[in-house]
Amino acid sequence: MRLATALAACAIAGLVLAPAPWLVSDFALSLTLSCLMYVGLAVSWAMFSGATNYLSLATAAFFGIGAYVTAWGHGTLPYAVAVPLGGLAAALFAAAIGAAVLHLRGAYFAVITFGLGELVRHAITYGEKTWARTVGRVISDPPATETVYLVVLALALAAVATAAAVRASRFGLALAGVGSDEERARTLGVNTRLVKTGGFALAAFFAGALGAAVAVRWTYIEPASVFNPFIGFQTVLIAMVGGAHTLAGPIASAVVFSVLTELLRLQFPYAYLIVLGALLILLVLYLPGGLASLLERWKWRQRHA
Amino acid sequence: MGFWLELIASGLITGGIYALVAIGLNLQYGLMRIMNISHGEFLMLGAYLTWLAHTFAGVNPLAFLPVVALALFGAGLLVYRLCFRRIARTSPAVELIEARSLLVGFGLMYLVQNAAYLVWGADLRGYSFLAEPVEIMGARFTGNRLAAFGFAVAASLFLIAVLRWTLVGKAVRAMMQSPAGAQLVGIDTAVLHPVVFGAGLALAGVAGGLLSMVYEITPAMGEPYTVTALIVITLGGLGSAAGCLAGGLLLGVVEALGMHFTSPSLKMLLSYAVFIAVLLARPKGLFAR
Amino acid sequence: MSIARFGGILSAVALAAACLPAAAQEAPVRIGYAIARTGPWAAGAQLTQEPNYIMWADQVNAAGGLNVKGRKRKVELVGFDDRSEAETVVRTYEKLMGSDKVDLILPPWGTGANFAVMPLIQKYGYPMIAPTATGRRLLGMKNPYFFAILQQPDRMMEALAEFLKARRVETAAVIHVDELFGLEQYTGLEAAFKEKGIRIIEKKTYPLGVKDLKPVLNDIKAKNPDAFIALSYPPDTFLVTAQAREIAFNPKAFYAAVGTAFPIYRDKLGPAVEGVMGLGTLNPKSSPAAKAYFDAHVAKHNKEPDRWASAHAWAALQVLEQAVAKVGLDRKALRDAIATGEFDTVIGKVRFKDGENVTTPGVVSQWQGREFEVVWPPDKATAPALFPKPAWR
Amino acid sequence: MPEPVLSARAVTVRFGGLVACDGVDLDVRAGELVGLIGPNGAGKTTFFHALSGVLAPDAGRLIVGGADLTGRPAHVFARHGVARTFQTPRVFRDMTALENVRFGMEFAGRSRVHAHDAFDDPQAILGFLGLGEAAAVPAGALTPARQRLLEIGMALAARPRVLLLDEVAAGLTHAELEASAALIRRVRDELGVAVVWIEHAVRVLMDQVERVAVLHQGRKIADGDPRAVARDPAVVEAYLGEEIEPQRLAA
Repeated sequence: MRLATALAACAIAGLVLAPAPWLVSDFALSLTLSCLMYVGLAVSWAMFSGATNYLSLATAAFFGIGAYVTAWGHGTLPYAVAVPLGGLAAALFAAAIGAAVLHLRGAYFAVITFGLGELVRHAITYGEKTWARTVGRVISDPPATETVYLVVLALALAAVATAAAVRASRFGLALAGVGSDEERARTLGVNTRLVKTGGFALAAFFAGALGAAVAVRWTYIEPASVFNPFIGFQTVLIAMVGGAHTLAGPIASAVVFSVLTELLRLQFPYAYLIVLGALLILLVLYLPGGLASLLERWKWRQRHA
Repeated sequence: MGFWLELIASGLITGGIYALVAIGLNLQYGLMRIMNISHGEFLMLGAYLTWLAHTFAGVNPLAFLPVVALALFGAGLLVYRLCFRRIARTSPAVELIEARSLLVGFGLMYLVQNAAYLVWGADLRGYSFLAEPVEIMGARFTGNRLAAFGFAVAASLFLIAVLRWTLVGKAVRAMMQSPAGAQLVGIDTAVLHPVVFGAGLALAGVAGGLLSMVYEITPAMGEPYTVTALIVITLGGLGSAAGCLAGGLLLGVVEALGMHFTSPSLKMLLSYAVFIAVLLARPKGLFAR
Repeated sequence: MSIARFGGILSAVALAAACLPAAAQEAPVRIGYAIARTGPWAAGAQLTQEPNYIMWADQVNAAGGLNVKGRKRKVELVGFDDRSEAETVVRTYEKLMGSDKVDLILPPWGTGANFAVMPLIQKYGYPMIAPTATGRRLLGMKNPYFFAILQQPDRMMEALAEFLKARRVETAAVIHVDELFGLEQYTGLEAAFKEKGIRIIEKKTYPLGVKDLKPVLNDIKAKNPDAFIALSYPPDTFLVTAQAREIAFNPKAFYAAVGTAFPIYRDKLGPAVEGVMGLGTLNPKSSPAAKAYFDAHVAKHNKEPDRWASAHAWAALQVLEQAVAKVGLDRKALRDAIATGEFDTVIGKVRFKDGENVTTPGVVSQWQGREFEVVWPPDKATAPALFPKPAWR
Repeated sequence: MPEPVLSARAVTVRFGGLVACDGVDLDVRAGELVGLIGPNGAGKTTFFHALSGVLAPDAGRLIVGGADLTGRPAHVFARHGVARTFQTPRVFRDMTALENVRFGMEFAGRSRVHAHDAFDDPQAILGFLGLGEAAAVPAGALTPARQRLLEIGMALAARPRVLLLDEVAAGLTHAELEASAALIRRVRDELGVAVVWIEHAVRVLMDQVERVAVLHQGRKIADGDPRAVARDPAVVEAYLGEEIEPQRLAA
């Protein structure tokens, strides 16, 4: 039932949002695209990290790997092929490192995933410089904004639909078991290693595909910008502020956060980050359950009215 | 022979700087599970305070460090009172303290960094102090780097000693193992928590003050230092003062040797590879308890 | 100081507002841009670029407005922080050109950000004259709306090679940062040195964010090259200078790239900078116009501009101003005017060919006392070169 | 004699220099109810960790239903029909009681030849345990005693051949204790599941089981009929100084 609702909501959102390039202003479109990018990143992050409590800081690495696939394929691979390929490359990377590091817990896991991201970034920088005598690639004829927008929309909706399907599935139950008590889940027959690696790779797929889809907008793809750790930090921030164990929380948070940051930036061009920081602190202190808890509270009131 | 001495010493000194950057965060995270991601921002504040005092009032930066420490200690008490106390009290599990303090840290990072932009502007700042080379056994080092290294080692040894041999240290270690248990045996966490948090910021501030003699400063300088600190403390083992020092020194020496034997371009690759290899072999860091 | 800068914006806006009743029929010319006020790009952007925009808008408005084909109209700057993020750069320019439809745009800071707006300026047809974008790859995109006013890497490196050749330098050691900038500079340097017969006896590269280069410098010192050249970014420029001094590595020529031209380089390192050469283009002694520019900048912002690209940011605004005076705000005509005209600016005569400023020659500068003197080419020199470099102080 | 469903051969587990289990043998046959006792620190829980695959033994073999699972991870043991509870109850606190039981059924319970298929429905298991009305309650909100019961339910949902119970009686009132003991007998009698039961309350355990094994300092020192074991001088010796007096042990 809940899965069906979620999928229907995705379909409706798709129908509503798809014609945007022909209806709204360039800026509104651009802002929507930003929101969708963070919806996709935050939802896919929460799908794994929210469920399992393995706080991954590898999002920037997945994003960058995806971006580099489009960069390398530019001119030979069509955009529509490069994007899923970027996702696949990130997923493969996640599966490979997941097998090695998914026994680490807590801060150790967070920091090592960050370290692995930096390792890839420096490896790519070094490899490019040594063998291709370049740092960064130019995308000489990027796809049209409409195309990028539609692809990002499709990816964001696919991430949400996948997250909903995972939550309703045995796989999702296993992930939740890992998050709650990993050893207990194992003694009840869950191959936790496989489940964790699979979940990590699935989340990575979306981050990679989004990197492949979005970075073409920047014309110049270089390690410093596509492996920007802030992309990863911001994703974690959004998902956790929304409520990482929920589905609706990260979505709402991605939209609120992107729009709010943008409005503040345009309104208070010099002090907006102070306002944003203060809001963030107040939110955590006085709404510790995240945005999702607002929704739950509202539902509870409805039921008990 | 002098060459090798210089190479290793140079690595150790850079490693000492890495450790220096990490000591304060190690205290906060290791002892209270407060993942203060705005650590680098407070380091930046320490750097700016020292720069201001030296550039506009001509104060000797070394002599000014106690003032920086005190100012940031005070700021730490305030920040703890305003943000982290509530988190520590309302979070039912230690994982939640960790997660929520991470988010508050992000908020503080935005806030403090932007305040610095408004007050001091984005320009690079810096001054020259103790920049003259000192010759030690045929190798040459600048005084400011030596000072930073010396402070890192001294502060680490001091912390190791305090944690191991004093009553306060025993209380802090008890708190580290079980915050609830600590309360049961009569340790007043209501006093100890803010003090440890304040001490963490004070150490960050002193580190910033020392680094302002060596490197340039900008409001954006904090984030890379936070990353360095995180790497160093996980490498050493969270909460271990000895691990923090050893982790920093190890990275510094690996980088120096790597730069000599391979290419400086591989330096980052090497240090991350060493970091990852250590964690794979010892999932709780070098000095895991 | 940013308070001053903030005040600048306020006064620009206030001036524009104050003039509204008088010029009710004539709306201000809206000029949009995104630039880094926060994040890692901010230090460069706030030194070299945005202060010039603010000062220019002030001066233009104080003089009664921008001459738009004979009619004076006030200028209103619409500037936003790009957070040092490519995506924010793109989004902001889509807003400025696509939604707000500002009259003109000014470029963001840095090569990466300029790359990011390349397709947009072509799509919306806004000419852009970039003072802080370097690299053949940018020009290789053959974007008709893009103009690079700063001397390109190969040109600067040729000047350096000529200078060193004239001083009979035979060997050089080079380090460069693993970034497009370092790589392009090095490519230019390698070609120029080959032509002049200067041997590169050691070449090392290093990543961004390095905190210690002593082991590399020690290795290079052992090889005793005549010249040492660091194609570096600001943090490493400072680092390499301090550490060369630390180990008493004192080649006949010591050159570092970005950051040597910053006043803070001299202020932080003090007398140690004496004789250090670097990427600089002009100084107040270069011409009366340059002197006037430097003085006005100090008066306005209470800080000196750098001696590399700041004046180019100013010159880009002068080019724009002169083109607008000639053809007005029709952007196609404006583009053609910029592409074909010759302009009198603070950096001298400027003419573009295929988007590149082809009139300003490559230059080598050197710190002597408190000034970054131009020492090459001879006809641009403001002082004779100190060669060999004096010992570190 | 039927084949043992679970067979431990010379299982040894070391922690650094400490030998927690030292060459322990144990055979458990279908439908058997075996008690496992020993003074504090005897290595009982460590032995359970080895039997359920939570810890890989340093030496020895573990055979489940004829398959050698030595060194395999815990989920393989679970899929071969070894289910267990923990000394302090470990339930999935944020999931409801029903979801907790469903969890066992979805994984271990699905992927092997069923030893018992008395329950197809998690609700029926909750009913069997007397937790029927708590189905929708988050497990973390149950009392510790009910969490213990729920843990048994999770284990039963895995359709085990052998159930390892680690101290079900701790902290229970006398009446609750009797009820738990009765429940464990029913599990064995009605479902035919072999049970190995660690209990600190030795007397209750002795009343219920047909066979008891005694661990002391990591070694098995006795294994057999409870009354015979209680009179074993080695066992009496081992328990000297413990809170349980030898006479009462034999009572």
